[in-house]
Amino acid sequence: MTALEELKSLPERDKNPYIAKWKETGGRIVGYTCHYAPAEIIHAAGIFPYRMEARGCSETGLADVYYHRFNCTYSRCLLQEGLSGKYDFLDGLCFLNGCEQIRRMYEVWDKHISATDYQYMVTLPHSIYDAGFEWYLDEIMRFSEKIRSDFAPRLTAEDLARSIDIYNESKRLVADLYELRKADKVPIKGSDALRIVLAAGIMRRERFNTLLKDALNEIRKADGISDYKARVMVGGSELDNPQLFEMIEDLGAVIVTDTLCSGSRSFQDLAATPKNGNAVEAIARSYYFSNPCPRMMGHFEQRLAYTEKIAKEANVDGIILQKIVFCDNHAVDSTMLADELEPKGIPVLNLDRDHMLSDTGRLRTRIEAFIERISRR
Amino acid sequence: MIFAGCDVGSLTGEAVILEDDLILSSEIIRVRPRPEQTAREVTEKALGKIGKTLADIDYCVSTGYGREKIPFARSSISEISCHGRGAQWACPEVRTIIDIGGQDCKVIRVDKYGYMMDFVMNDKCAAGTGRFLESMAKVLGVGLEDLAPLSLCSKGRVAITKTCTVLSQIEVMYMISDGIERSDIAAGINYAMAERISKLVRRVGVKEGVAITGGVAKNFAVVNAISDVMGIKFVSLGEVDPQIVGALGSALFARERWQKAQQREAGPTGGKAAKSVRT
Amino acid sequence: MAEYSDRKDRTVTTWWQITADLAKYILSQDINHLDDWGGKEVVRDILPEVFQKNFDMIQTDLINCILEEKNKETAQNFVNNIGSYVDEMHKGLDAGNKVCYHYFIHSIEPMLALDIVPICFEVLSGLTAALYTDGCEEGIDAIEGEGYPDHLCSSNKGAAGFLLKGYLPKPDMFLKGANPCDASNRIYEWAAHKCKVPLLTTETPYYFNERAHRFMIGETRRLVANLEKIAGKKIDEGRLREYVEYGNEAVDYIVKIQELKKMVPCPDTGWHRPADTIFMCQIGTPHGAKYFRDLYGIVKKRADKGEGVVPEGKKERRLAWGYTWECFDLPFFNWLENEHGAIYTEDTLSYFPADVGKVDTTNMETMIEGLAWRSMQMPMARQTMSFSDVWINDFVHICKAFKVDALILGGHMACKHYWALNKLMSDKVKEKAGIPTLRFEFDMMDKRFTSPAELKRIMNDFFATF
Amino acid sequence: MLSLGCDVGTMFTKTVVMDNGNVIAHDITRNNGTLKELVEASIHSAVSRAGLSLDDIKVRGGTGMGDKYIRIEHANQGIIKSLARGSFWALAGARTVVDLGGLSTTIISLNGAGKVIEYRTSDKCASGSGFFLELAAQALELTVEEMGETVVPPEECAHMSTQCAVFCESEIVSHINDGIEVKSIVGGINYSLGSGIATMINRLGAIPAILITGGVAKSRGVVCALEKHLGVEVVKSVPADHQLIAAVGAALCARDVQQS
Repeated sequence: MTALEELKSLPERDKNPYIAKWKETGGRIVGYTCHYAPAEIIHAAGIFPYRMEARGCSETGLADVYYHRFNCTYSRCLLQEGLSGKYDFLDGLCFLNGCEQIRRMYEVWDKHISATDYQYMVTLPHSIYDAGFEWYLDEIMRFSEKIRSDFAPRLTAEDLARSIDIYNESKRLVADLYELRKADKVPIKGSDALRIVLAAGIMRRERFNTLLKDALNEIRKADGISDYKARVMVGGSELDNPQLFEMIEDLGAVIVTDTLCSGSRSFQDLAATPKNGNAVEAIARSYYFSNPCPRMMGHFEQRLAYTEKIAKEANVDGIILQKIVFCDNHAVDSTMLADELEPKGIPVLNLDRDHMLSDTGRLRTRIEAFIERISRR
Repeated sequence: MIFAGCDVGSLTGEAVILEDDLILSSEIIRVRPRPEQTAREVTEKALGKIGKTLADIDYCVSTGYGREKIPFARSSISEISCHGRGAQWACPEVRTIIDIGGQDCKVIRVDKYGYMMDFVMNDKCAAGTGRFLESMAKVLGVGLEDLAPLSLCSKGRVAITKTCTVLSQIEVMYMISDGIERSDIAAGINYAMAERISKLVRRVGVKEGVAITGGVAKNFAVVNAISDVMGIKFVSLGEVDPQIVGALGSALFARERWQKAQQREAGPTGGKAAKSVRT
Repeated sequence: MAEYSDRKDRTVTTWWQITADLAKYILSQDINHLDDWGGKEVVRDILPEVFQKNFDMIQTDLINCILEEKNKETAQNFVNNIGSYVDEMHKGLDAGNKVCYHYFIHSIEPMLALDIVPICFEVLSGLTAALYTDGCEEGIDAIEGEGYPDHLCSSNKGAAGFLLKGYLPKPDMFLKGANPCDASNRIYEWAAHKCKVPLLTTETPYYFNERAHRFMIGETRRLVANLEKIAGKKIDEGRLREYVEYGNEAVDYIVKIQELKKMVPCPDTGWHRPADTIFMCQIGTPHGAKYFRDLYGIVKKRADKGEGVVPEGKKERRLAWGYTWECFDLPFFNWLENEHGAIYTEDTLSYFPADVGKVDTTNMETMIEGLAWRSMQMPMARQTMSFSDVWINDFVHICKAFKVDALILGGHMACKHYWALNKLMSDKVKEKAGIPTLRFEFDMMDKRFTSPAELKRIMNDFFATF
Repeated sequence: MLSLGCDVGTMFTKTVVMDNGNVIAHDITRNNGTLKELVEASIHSAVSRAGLSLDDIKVRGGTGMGDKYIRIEHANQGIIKSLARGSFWALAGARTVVDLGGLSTTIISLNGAGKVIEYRTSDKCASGSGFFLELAAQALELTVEEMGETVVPPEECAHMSTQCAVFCESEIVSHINDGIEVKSIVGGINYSLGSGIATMINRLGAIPAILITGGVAKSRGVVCALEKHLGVEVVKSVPADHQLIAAVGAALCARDVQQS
């Protein structure tokens, strides 16, 4: 298997070999639920930070005992995976109060999933400003102290600095990947690019970086796709399954970029090289001041500008903003974005979906019509 | 040249046979279990009216839910684009099309060439679709086509408050049991339908020249109620049956695609094929 | 007769104003039911013309409910308060003061002291839903028509729609605390963007400890500074103290009323409970203090006599509402009393923990500190700010302290929090308080979701099992 | 002692005539047309099947969504109370009652004496109801009974992703179009229904013995799927038609009221 194949296939493999290998050597794995979780700190402590997903989950019977049909299907699927034992391999869990649907899972997990009883909550303010940063920094410091005292008593500033370097390296490599996709002849399908980015969350970054470096060379050599009907960008809710991307690309479009938190947004902002040894602050800063999730208040203009910039840079014909039903944040944000972008001549499709991608016939019709709309000019 | 458009929806299938810029024949049937069966039957029926067979078709484009499963169609296009194109052909002033299908309601904005600019669709449920009317008619014990005339006798329409089609059925059942006049219930149903559709229309923003297509367009009570709620007047599609507009659009696309193919065969002109729409 | 504004941007508040005067007029008649006066149609014709249109809008059941002897005094208090609330608001608008639409958990004293007109966004939906047959549905439909999803909270949707329709005064700013939910945060974000005015925010810390309080004090200071900037003046300590003292008085009475409701039989009627919450946004105003002072007087009078509110011969059943009330049908709570002897103890939206305490008015610093603490303890802010244990334990406490017979877990359609902890709460309450819970779906301000008739059926089935 | 019970549900009206705790005659009528007349007809037919006239029966009770159409004394016994009472009659050891009705599912937990401890009714959604099954059957051109008789192992079940009764139809059609066997589709529907019901039971706790009642209880396919999801067997046989339990309960409740 080439590096590219390795990366592409990892997210959808039944068994993630990296988990087993890591466990065999006595390594610990800590899961996290949100883009704002300081993965570098977990990494620096010699722990495998695992970005949690609910890929492939197709029913929510166990989760619905606690959650309800008015909770979004992503949160219910994630809880289902927990309740059905898929996450029993985790040694700990780092929750964030990202949105209330995920945040409320803390207690259900705490009381009803005994395999991972090591849980931590990092809280993040809802606006970006100085006092808010101080709070978040304080939270991250406490978290790193907790990790240090429980798992890595010898955790040093150098360890943190090294992890920052490794994560920054990932970000640069992913940025290269996105850069290549801006070309007229798109060297890699969007669904495959998404698979690569998703792989970053479920393996140690050292290995990821090595593989991606090789994979980028393979991608550079590819002929590229040129017979596409339209160049599309995807934004909106958490998306951990390449299936939707596949569907869009099957219908003739090519996805060249995204603003997903599970995609490009996690790779945007490099953490600064720590000065005076304050690595934790550098990490906190890179997350807190990154392009905001719509759960942040008062930063719509920034999100709008960001969306527009990413779309223009990749020369897209249209934007698909997909949202999971009952996701309040993205539902409002996507509608607001569409209201602003359409008058500027950027076509936008607002697409409702479930996490487990049901009702594909109706979804296809919407997507196909949108591609027909944007492809003719 | 003979072009065919075939629209296989969730409730009915339609076919339109086009020669150059003239509709030769059209047909509507109830769907069969398999889309290819529906498509074949309806197209053959339409062809039969003018003494032709499938073999006479130069190019066929399919649309609708079953669009990808029609063996004799050379290509398929989403029904959204087709409705836009068909309606604009029938009436050149059309800029907004409200299409009410079996389980979808779509609002489509088109430019002056009939190309779709934007659209919205009902997302979560069947409220505001043909299915809603059909289930309601069933509970009332009348035919779908009787809902509009029945509502004319209404002296005071009832409010149907439930959005869910199934729950609305129960609501109506109990209204009947309460002895409420069927005409008042029918008026309530039509109005509820109009309100749900209007919500969707507002999202696209009404432009001048609004047309209404799909089977429900024949229910004048719903059409009037939408006019009422939205404060708009609909433009007429002339002699074109509002239910065949999707199939008409796909026939028009068939013509366009055939022309493009001809041009390609005629020799490498470089550049893109011309986008001739109306001759 | 008063002159009413016909300005479009005062549509909603003028509705309320007329309703208040109309209700005062009807309450002054010696009747206990509209039928005593010849029925609704007859009454309409003998009403002064200025009231007729408004009379058509008001829920008939509500009028009959407030005319009931046991409800008359609280009703008087209720309509007096609506009247003064609107008068004060209009006075401020006429003076050209800046307008701040704020979330219901905020302390408004700093705004009052800066001559900013505070208008609680959720009250616009809630009070309208409570008074009129069509509730705030026009607003809800308007915002959903713009493509915004129906799973947002109707308490925001109604007002947002009214804003869209131009029924409300032009805002100069919006103010939103980060809690309780994403849905409300997003609506404020939308509204500020739509109106092109600043969105002021305050953060709520996740914990109840010294560190969190310190942070909250900083947030309150930041808010005051932002308000000062927009108002174009510095806050005056004396004026702030004046309002904070009104606020202290209101909170004091709220807690006292709460204490009285622990008595058996319960001396307080249920129909005005949603209104009490709605008026909590007036904490800090003279009329807000008056409302709770007078309400306390009414309840205390009954308590002193050892009287309850359920009909003679009916066994009193004590309910707590684990989420909160509905407000599209206030007479429903009166019906519960009369039909099932079910009284209303507490709910998430009106429960004040006893340790809220008074805001210390010694100086500017102490007032800011006190307001910060209070804003962390405001109903719903308190329960949603932190881990769900806070919410759940509050209800275990309520069920015990108020001697509750059953906990109603009616869940508001839009509240993702509540649906996520519903099961945890029912388990814990069953375990610790040993009482049954009843679970159903409704929308607190939109009767089209679960209608009053359905609610009654749910309750009938429930009480049949007792 | 003779007694009569009538349960007007969302889809069917059910009447039982009982003598000393045994059902001696019953009637099940689909709700078509005006309920007031239909209910009268149902009561009349049950009574005449018992060879009696209504005047012979002094104890009469009613329940259900449409109880206001029952023109007898004690017409509103409350559906939960009636179901609980009827279930305790059907099986004295029942601790959990699972009523699978026309439009809703109800789970009741009983104490040893048959008293209701707590209950849950399904959400405002027709998914998983008898109505849902009927729509699905229509789309498959089968009868509800035929669907009920189809028991398919989980691995052969088609995946049903939507729980909406209306969209389920379109999913069925697209499965048929994809050439999936009708049997697997039926299996998929039963499987997802069973899963939904199990979830509801788990919200209250699956304390045996679990008794299932209501029209959908007659579907072997759904019940098998339910047992699989629940991991516990349920009690399938009752001394009367599953659909009649609430009507029996109404009769017994009326007797209790009259005797007290």
